Amino acid sequence: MAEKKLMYGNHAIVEGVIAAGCRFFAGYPITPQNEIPESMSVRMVDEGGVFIQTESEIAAINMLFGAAAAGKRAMTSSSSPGISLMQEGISYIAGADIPVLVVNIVRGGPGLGNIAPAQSDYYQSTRGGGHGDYFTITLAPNSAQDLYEFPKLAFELAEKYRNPALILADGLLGQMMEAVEFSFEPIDPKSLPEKEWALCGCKGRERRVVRSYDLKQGRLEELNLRRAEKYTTIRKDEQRFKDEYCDDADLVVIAYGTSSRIASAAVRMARQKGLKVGLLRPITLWPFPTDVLADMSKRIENFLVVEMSCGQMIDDVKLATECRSNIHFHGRPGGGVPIPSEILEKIEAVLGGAR
Amino acid sequence: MKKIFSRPEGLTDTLMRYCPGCGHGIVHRIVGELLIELDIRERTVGIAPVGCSVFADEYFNCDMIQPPHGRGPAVSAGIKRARPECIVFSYQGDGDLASIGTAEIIHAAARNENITVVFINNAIFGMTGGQMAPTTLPGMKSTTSQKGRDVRKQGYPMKVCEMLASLDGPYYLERCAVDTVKNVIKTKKALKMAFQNQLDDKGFCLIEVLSMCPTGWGQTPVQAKKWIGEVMSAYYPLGVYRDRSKEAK
Amino acid sequence: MPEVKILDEVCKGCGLCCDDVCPVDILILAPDRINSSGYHPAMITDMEKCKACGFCYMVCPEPAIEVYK
Amino acid sequence: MTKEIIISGFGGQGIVSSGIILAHAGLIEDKHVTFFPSYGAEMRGGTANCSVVISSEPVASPIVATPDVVIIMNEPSLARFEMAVKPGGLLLYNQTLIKSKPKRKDITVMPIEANVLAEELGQGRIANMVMLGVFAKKTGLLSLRTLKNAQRKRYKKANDEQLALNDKALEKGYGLFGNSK
Repeated sequence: MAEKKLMYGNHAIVEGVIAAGCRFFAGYPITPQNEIPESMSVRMVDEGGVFIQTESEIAAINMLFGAAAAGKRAMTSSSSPGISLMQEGISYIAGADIPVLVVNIVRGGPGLGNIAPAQSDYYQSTRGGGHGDYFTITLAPNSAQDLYEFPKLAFELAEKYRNPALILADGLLGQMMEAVEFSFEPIDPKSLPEKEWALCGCKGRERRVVRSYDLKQGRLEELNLRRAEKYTTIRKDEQRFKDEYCDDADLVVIAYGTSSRIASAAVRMARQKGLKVGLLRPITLWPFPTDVLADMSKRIENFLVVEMSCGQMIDDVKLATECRSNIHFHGRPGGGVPIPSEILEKIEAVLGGAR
Repeated sequence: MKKIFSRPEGLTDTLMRYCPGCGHGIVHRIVGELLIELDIRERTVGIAPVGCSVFADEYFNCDMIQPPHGRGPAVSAGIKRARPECIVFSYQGDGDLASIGTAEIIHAAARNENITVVFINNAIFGMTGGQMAPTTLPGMKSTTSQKGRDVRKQGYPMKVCEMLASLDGPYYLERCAVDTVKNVIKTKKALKMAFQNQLDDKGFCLIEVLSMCPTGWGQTPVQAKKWIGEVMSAYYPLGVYRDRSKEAK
Repeated sequence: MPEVKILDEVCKGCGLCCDDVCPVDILILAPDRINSSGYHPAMITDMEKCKACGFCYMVCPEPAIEVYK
Repeated sequence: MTKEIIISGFGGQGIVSSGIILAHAGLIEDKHVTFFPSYGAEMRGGTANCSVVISSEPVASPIVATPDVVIIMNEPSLARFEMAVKPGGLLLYNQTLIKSKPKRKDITVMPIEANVLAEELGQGRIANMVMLGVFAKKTGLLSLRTLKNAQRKRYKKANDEQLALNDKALEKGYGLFGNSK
C-alpha cells in the first residue's frame, strides 16, 4: 500500500488532475475553490504544464475548448456562479463533442448566495446546464480519496464518449483534510494516444473542423439524434453507485457527496438502534443509477432522499422508482449542512409512521 | 503561359457565400495566400467567429474551430498554449471582437498571447441584419439606429487599435483597409508581418481591416469602397498603432 | 501575351474590379450576360492591353479572376 | 473507537494548525482522520473553529455536532460550544483568556493557563501547543512523540529553534496533570 498523505480536498483534486496526465488548467478565482488555482499555479508549472488565470470564467471555459480541441487533457475549476457563466462554453463543447473536465465546488445560491457547502447545482449539472440537447457526465465524490481518483475517471469517460465531464463537489469536501493514498501510477501525458479528431495542423491528412453548428437542412437533427444514441449508451453502461446495508433494509437513504457521508453516519446510528436502514450513494449523478433503484423499489417501501438543497435529485429518484415506493425528503438549502442526528430523527419518523 | 494570380491553395474550393462586394472575401484570399507563402498551412489552426464569417471554417484550407461569439481570443490562447508549434489565427468581426468579446480581446492582448488576430471592421452587425455595432459611426444608420447613431443615447464607437495600443502587452497593431489596390497590398503586408511575428514568437498581433458591407450599409459595392476612403477611414485612421520591433531599437 | 480569365460562375458582379482599378481600364460588367446566380459577371474588353498587374484579382472578393502571363 | 473534536478560538491562535496537527497525528498512528475548518467570511469575522475526527474505522461524517472533546481558546467559543459536548465528554479551556466558568456538570472541565504557560516558555502564540499536550495526556488518544512528529508535518518551514519550542510547549501541557483520565 502506498503511503497516505493528509491533504485538503482541493489539493487532492490538483494532484489527481496531474496524475491523470492533464497539463492544462485555466480558471478564475472564486471561493471556496481558490486552493485549486493557487496550487495549480505551482504544481502545473512544476510539471511543465499550462496554468492561466483568466479574465473571467467565460474565458476559462473557452481556453479549455481550444486546448481540448487541440487534443490535450484540459480542466478548469470554479464554484456555482462561475459555472453558470461557463454554461455557454460547455454547451458549445458538448455540441462539438470535445472532452473536458470541469470541477464545481458548489456553494449556496441562487445569485451570489454564500460560500457554504451546498448541493443546489444538481439540476444544472445533470440536465445539460446550458442551451440545447445535451448532457454532461457528472461524478460526485465524497472524500479526498475520490477527489484524487475521479479526475482520471472523468477524463477517461469524457474521452471515451467525447463529452464534457463534471466533478460536482462542495466547499466541505474542498476544504476538508483527509488521508489520500496515491492509488494509481501517474499518467505521463506523452503516453496518451493522439486523438483522431484533434486540431494540430493538417500535415499529411485532410483538414479537420471542430464546430457545434450545422445549418444544412435536417443535419443538426441527425447530429443530435446520433448524440442521443451516445447518451443512451452512457446511461446503460456507466451508472455508478455504492450501497451500504441495503440487502435487508426497510428504508434506504439516498444521498450523494457530502450528504452521503453524513447520511452514512446516520445509517450506522440507526443500525445500532436495530433499525433496518441502508444507504445508496449515487457516484454518477448523470447517468443516474436508475437501474439499481428501479430494482430496489420492487422490494423496498421507503426511500429517504437527503440533499443540501430544496430537493433536486429527488426527481430522479421518483423517476427511477416509478411510484412503486414512498419517497421522503430531508433537505438543507442555502449552505445548511445536516448533522447525523437530524437524519436519524427523520429515519425514525418515517419508519414510525410506516409501521 | 504561367498562372500568376489565382485562388490560393490556402482556401478550399468551396465558393464563398458572402454578399457581392463584401470585403471578407478579399481578406480571406490574403490569409489563404499567406498560409502558402509562409508555408504554414499544415500547422495552422484558424478560428472562425460568429457572424457573417462563421462560414470561414469552410473556406480556409487548414484546421478550423468555431467558438462561441466573442471568445475567439480565449480559444486561440487555449490552442496556442496547448500546442505552441501550431500557428493560430483568430478571425473576428466587430460585433464578435469589439462588443461581446471585448474582455477576451483586451486580455489576450494584455497577456501578449502569441496569436494573430484578423479583425474585420465593417461598422455593422452583418449576419443578424445590419444592426448597430460598437464600431458604427456617429450618425450612421443601422436597423437599430434608424435615425442615425445618436452618440448621446447610443454612445461612441470603439476604436480598437487605439484602445489596445494603450496596453503594454500587444506586439503589433495596425489598421488597414481593402478599399483600394494600394490598401489591399498594404493589408497583405501587415497580415504577413502579423503571422511572421507569431512564427518568431513575438506575441500578440492584431490587424484591423476596414471592410465593405454594401448590404448592411445600403450601398453598391463601389459606393461602399468609396465610403471607406472618404468617411470611415477619416474616423478610423489607417496606420501602425504599435510595433514593438521598432520600440526595441 | 497576358491573359485574364473571369470565372463567370464564381463572379458575383460586384463591379469592384471595374471601378478605378485597372490601369488600362479594360474591365466592365458584361451588359448582356447573366450567370446562373443572376449576376452580370465581369468581362475583359481588350485583352491586348492587359499588363498582368493582377490588380483586378487583388480587389476581387471571390476571387473569380485568374491572371496568366 | 471514534473521537470527535472541536477546537475553537480567534484567528491567530493557531486553531486551524492545531486541528491539522491532530489530524496528522491520527494518521501517523494509522487511524482514519478528517479535519474540517470553518472557512471564508466566518473566519474573517474573527472566530475560527475546526472539527477533527480520529477513528479506528473509516470516518462517516466529518461534521461534528456533539464533540467528545472541545478545546476552547477564547470567551465567545465557550458560549458557542460548551453545550454541544457529549455527556461524559471533555472540555479544555484557556483560563488565561476566559473569565466565565463552564456550567456543565456532566462533563470533565479542565481550565488551563495556556497563555501564561506559553509566555513562560517565551512565546504567547504557542498556547495552542500547550493545549494539545494536555489533550494528548487527558485523552490518551495520541502519544507525545506522535504530536511532536505531527507538528513537524504542519510547520514544514519552521526553524529548529521554533520546533524545539513547540516541543517544549507540548511537553509542558502533557506534564501538567499527573495521570491520564
